Amino acid sequence: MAETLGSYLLLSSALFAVGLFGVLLRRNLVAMLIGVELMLNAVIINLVAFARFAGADPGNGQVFALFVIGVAAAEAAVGLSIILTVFKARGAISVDRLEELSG
Amino acid sequence: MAWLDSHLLTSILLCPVIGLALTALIPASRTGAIKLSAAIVSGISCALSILLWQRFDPSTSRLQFTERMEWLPDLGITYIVGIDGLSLPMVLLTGIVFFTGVLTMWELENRVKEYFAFTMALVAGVFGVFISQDLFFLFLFYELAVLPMYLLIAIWGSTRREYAAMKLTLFLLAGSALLFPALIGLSHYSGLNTFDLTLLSDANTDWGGMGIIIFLFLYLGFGVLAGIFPFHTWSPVGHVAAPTAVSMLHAGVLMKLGSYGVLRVGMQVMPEEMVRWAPLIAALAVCNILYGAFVALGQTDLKYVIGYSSVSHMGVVMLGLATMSAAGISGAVFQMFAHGIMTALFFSSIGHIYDHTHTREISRLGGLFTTMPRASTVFIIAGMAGIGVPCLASFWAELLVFIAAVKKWPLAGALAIFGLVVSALFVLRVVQRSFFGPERDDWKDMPDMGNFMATPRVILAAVLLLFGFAPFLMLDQLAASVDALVQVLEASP
Amino acid sequence: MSLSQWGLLTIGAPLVTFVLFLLGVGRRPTLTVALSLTTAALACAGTWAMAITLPEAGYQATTPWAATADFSIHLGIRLTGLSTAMGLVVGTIHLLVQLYSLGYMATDPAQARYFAVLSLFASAMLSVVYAADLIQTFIAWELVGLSSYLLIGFWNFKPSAAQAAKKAFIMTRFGDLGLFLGLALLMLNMPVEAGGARNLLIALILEAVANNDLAGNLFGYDQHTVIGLLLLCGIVGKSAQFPLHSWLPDAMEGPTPVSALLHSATMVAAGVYLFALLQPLFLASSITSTVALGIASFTAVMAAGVAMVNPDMKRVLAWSSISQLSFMLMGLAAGSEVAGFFHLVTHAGFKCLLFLSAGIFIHLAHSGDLTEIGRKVGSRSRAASLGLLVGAASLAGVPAMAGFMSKEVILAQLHQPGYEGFYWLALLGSAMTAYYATRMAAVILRSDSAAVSHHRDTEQTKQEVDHDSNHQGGLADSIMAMTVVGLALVTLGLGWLGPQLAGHLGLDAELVAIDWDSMGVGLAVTALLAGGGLAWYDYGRTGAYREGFLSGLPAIEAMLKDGWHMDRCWRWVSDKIIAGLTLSALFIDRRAIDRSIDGVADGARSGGVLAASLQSGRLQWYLSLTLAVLAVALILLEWK
Amino acid sequence: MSGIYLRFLPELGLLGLALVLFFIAVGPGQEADEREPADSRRKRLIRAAIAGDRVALVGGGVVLILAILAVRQAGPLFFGAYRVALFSQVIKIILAAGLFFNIWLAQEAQSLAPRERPELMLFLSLSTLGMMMLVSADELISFYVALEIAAYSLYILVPLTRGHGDHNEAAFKYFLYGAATSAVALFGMSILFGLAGSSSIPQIATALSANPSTLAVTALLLTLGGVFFKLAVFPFHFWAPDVYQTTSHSVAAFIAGTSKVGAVAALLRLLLMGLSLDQLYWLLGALALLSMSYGNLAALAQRDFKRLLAYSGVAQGGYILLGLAALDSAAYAAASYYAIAYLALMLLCFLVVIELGRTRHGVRADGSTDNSLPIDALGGLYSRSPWLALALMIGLLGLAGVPPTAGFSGKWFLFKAILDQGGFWWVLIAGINNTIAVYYYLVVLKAAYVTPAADGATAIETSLWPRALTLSVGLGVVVLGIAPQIIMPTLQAAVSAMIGS
Repeated sequence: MAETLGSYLLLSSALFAVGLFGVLLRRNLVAMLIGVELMLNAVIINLVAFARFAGADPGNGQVFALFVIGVAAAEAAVGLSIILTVFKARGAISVDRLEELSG
Repeated sequence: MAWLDSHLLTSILLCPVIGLALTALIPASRTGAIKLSAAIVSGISCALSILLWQRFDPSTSRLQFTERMEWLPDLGITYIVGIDGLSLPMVLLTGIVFFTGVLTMWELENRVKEYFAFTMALVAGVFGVFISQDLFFLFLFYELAVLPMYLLIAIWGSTRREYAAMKLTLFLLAGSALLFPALIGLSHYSGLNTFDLTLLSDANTDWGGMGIIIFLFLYLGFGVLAGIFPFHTWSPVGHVAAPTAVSMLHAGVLMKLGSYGVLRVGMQVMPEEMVRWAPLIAALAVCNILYGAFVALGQTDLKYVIGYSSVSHMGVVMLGLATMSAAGISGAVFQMFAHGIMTALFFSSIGHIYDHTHTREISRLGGLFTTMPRASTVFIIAGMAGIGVPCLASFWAELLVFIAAVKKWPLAGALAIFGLVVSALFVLRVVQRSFFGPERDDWKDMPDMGNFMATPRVILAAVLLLFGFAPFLMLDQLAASVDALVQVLEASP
Repeated sequence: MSLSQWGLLTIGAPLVTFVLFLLGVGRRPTLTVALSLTTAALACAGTWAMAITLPEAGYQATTPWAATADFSIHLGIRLTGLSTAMGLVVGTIHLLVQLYSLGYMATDPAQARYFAVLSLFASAMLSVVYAADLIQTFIAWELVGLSSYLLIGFWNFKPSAAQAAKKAFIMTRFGDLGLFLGLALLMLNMPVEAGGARNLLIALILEAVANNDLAGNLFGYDQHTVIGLLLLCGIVGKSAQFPLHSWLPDAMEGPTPVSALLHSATMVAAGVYLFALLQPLFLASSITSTVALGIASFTAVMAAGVAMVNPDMKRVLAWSSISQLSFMLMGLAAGSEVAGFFHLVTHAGFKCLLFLSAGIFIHLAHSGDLTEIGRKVGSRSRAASLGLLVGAASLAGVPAMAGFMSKEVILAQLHQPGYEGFYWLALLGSAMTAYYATRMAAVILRSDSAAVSHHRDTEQTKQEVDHDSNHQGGLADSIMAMTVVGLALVTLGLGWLGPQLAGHLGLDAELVAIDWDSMGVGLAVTALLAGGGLAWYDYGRTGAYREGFLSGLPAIEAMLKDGWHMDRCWRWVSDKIIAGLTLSALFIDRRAIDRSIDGVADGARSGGVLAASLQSGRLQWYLSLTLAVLAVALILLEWK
Repeated sequence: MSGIYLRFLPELGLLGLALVLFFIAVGPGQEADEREPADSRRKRLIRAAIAGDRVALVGGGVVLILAILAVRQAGPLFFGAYRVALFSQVIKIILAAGLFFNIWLAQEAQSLAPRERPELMLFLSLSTLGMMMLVSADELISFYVALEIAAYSLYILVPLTRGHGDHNEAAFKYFLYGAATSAVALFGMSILFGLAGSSSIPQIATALSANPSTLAVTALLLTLGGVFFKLAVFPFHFWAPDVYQTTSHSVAAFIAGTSKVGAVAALLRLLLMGLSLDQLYWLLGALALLSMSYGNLAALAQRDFKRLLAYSGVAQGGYILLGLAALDSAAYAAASYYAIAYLALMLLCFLVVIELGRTRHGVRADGSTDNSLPIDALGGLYSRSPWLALALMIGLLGLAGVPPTAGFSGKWFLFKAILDQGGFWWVLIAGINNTIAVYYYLVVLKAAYVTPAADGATAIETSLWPRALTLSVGLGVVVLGIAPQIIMPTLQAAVSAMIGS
């Protein structure tokens, strides 16, 4: 596969789709969180690729990617702690147990 | 005096606002003081509206007592108040009904402070509509008048009050849903980016395809408040549920906002559309007259009878407007005034009766004339006005409207006149069953109106008689403005 | 005093009484009564003054009262021979009735209200008479209706009185529907005046009729016909002609003096007067005048028939009034300018007399039943007997009596080619009149105390009697008696005033002269003898059966006693048509309109539940939904 | 002080406040000491909590003053990544005011454990800081980071209550939904970045208008989705009802009011910087109408007041979005005006919620609180506390668009703006929606004013502060409604300046 922008985008799109489906279909809360992380990773690939191929300044995209990585870390921390409280309250981390609030 | 002249309208508008502030400041436990302040404030605004009437120059159709203040020029909003012959009677009407309404509720004991506060807000809205010459303010006051009604009915009302209050409010706001695009559309499609009514009506805009839609929206939106058929069912229900003075304000003044809106905005700004839609308006008006009268005939509750009679009488107003002739429009405005006073009188009488007998079932009442001659006389006078007996204000109004209607649409005119017979039927039926006949033991010891409580009723009856004997007092004030409007209408294709 | 001041005084004085009553004077009955009598006297004086000083050319004074750009309405007085003569009758009778009431109502607790409304009644009627503008006439006409409503229902604690009052108002209102429409059309077709406005000044209307300005088509018919027929509706209602007559007998629920006033000079007379006033307009269309004649002649016979069998004195008189009013209308519709009006004047006298006498009888007998009166009172009350005799003779048409003189003029007018049918009907009516008049007099005056009443009192008579039983006698009685005697004397002479009346109207005295040798008089006398003789045979002669010959025909008698079932017809209209319309309107209101509107509200609420169900609680469903909506939006955008 | 600090003054103030609060939150004494008796520990924690409350209140006031002082500042910062202009400064004043009132309302919040109250104040400040930066961000990176700062503080705040159970569920849904949407938005941003070759928003805007391809529209829409989530418009609203209902009243108040204003401002700014395409007219308009219709209808079915407010917020967001859809400076000014009015009205409503919550439940035996508030619980409010009833009335009527409140004028301006762009029928639909909305607002009002108090319900003592808040905010809403010219010209100027630059 040639090193073109297209191939990177293909990869990132696939990754994004995998992440998205993970979020939409997995029942486990942690798995859903991982899905979100995958989506963020797809974005990172996008950013870096765009910076490399289309950007005026490659550093710009890389900085952006670093920020995203930082946010992703925060996300994992916050997410896991919330999952923890859910687990304490419900004794399970399946999304099926989170259907009490409706209407 | 000069200062007052140039700020008379704003002063009238401020009266209830000041009243609201006063009411808010007086502690709730001091009901006497609250009532007194309400009476004083309403008395002053009534006196000011009489002063306005007296200082009005009937020879011109231009706006008088105008005050202008830039508000939001970018959005075309200006604070403009001013009156012409068409709004003058409405201001006077509001002043009178406001004052008498406050007096009528003198014996109120439940949540006095809130009651008068809401009343003041309502009246401020009503005054505002009648004097505003800018659509933004007109609509602002229009909406302001509606909401206090909800609380007034829901809190102090009787039969099915919460349902009635909600129904009333939703109906009126559904009308507003049409008014929003229509009113703003007037400014937009005229290309003037102004809400100044005078500018809009002088512009002779060609509305194109939007004209039809906007006019119909205006007609229906305002018309709901005037109780046009078939959007009238909120009105009797509301009347029935409302406490006495609120019924007075509701039927007496609030319903006039609707017809006034059609007149002021619909007819004045879009005369050519009015010409186009007049037959429809007339047809619905005749429906109102006859249908309202027949439904009134079938009611068993005293207030429902009067509620539907209002539906019928507002039909006369709309019919008069639809004729687009001097006699018809004068008659319509006169009828708005007369009907306002008349229904206020009706409800003030029924209020007294209900307060003491705790029933409004026609079949349960009877022989009241013997027990409560004053309350009964009040009702009978209002009833006579309702069926167009001469020497009472509404006679002239109906006379003019019907002649004008016969001229334009003979059949509609004839049907409308037939409505008078049906009106006579339902009024006399009530008089016969509830007031005449042998005295009932249940009501034997019921007190009649005292001198104080009779005062507001006497004022209202006197107004009816005054304008009944001297219709020229009213017609002369109207003439110039009506003529100007008729000329505009006649000039429209 | 100028004529306009007199006019103002005449119409205004009684009105002042009423207004003062409303303003609180009513709390002092004596004062109100005194005021009422004074103003009645003033009004009466005014009517005389105007009649006497009336200039040759008539007099008119108006002031604009309500004007818009297209129509103007005036108030004012218009004095002509007709109006001043009518005013005279009204003013005088009113004064007499007030005097009589002084006795009759002496003990009623609501005396003040009675006198005040009576004053309003007179004022309104005088306004009808003197009005210069037809709208003014209409206003006053309605006020006459209103005050008669209040008077008929004076004892409103009686359900029957309340019912009767309502009936009177509604039925006349029904006629007024046409009147109003007629007025409106007339207004719209009047020539435009200088200012661009139209008006309905009577003088102008008559001028327009004379100039043929009103010729033209309206709805495909001649304008005169359409307008005339519509106006006629009002007259039919007010003057109690078929089919709107049935309110009048019930109107007996009011106090007797009210009946006297209502039947003689006011209310019912207003209709005839209006016809006389606008006679040229009605005569301008042959259709209208023929319809009027037809209605009148039919009513004359029909009502007389009922009067022949009715057991109640006041009801007999009421049906007689209906019949006599028809005679007046016949005369006017046949084209005579004076005949009908002359009869109106004489009828006012003798009918008032009869009612006032009836008041005394009923008061003494405590019953309104003819037989009962005869048994209990008979000829013992001299004043009443005198009044009854004079009145009945006049009514029956005994030659030289007032009623004969005026009716003869009508018959003479009808006795022309083209009117044969109406003439014979009128003669038949005369004979029937003679029958019931004689019957009434005979039953009362030639009573056999032993005879047992077969008739039960009607409910309302009982209650009126209850009222009367409060009477203290004495002064009150003598006032009543004096009034009756005075009126009887006047009535005796009234028939000979025809030439004066014609002169006053500006007409040739010939018009009212009676050709004593003519066949007409012969036929009239024959009719009188036939009717009167038959009644005498049935009731008067010694040993009479005291049963009308009609009792031999039970079916007809029953129908007559029920007033030709007209009440039933009207009840059918009210129960079936009006109630039907009411019920269907109610049905539409509740079921169709209100329910569909509530349906919209319910729909919104269900929509709310539906919308809230999107919030299912499942997180992944939310996310999918969001993405789906975004995708749809993007596809739509692309597709656009 | 140099210009740079002046320009950054409100943010600096907020940062300082956050630092102080941070030290109170994690400072000495917060951690458990086994030897200390429970009672004395509790007292100490309460003392710290109250200290935190007061510090936050004072700090909030200071920030508000700083924001007002900095209103005239303008110019770029941080090498073009950040820009201060009249628009951003006005919004910052509003945000600071919102924060200040929120802190005021949250004083001695009952539904949080004392130990968590300083944290509440801390994260409120941080979230506000995020939003302030959001309206000045000129660069995708700073925009994204600001967005996440604002969001993450709230993710933490939502479960920070001693409510029982449900708030965890809401918190997770809120968090995951937010994270997923922000990932999607970020994906959009990355494409924008790729299309323009730069992360500077003005440059992206230029590139977009030069080549409005499908991809560009898609990317833009995805990016806006991140803000829509904060604004909670349909179909990004799903988290809102759950969060409002279950989290502590103080946090719900912040999310419902201040946070939404921040979102509106962010959206406005994106549009103002030219990041808009003509297609957005239809897109935003459709979303707006959907949002208001859905929100209003769903609100009809609600029994819980806070949940109802959430749905009504969805609808209100729709109105604002409708104004934005006009893509016109008058409309942007109208939308800002409406957002301000909305913030004030929400404050009034939540004042009632919080005050009522204070007396209604107290703390349960197990230490948890019930954070929901059934409408029935408002019964007889007029007799229990006329002040709260008044506040509720003004708030609800304002939301219902009844004059003389700013809610009415705001709707009028919005509708006028959209109609001037040819949206006659949109206005009609919006008007009909308004009618539906009045129904449920009146149902609440009815409970407060018409229904008598339940047996045993006692009067609510309202202290001076709530009264002052009622009076000041209520009066402000009314004055603003009658005399919108007090702020409208400023808003118009701010918007025009932004477009002009």
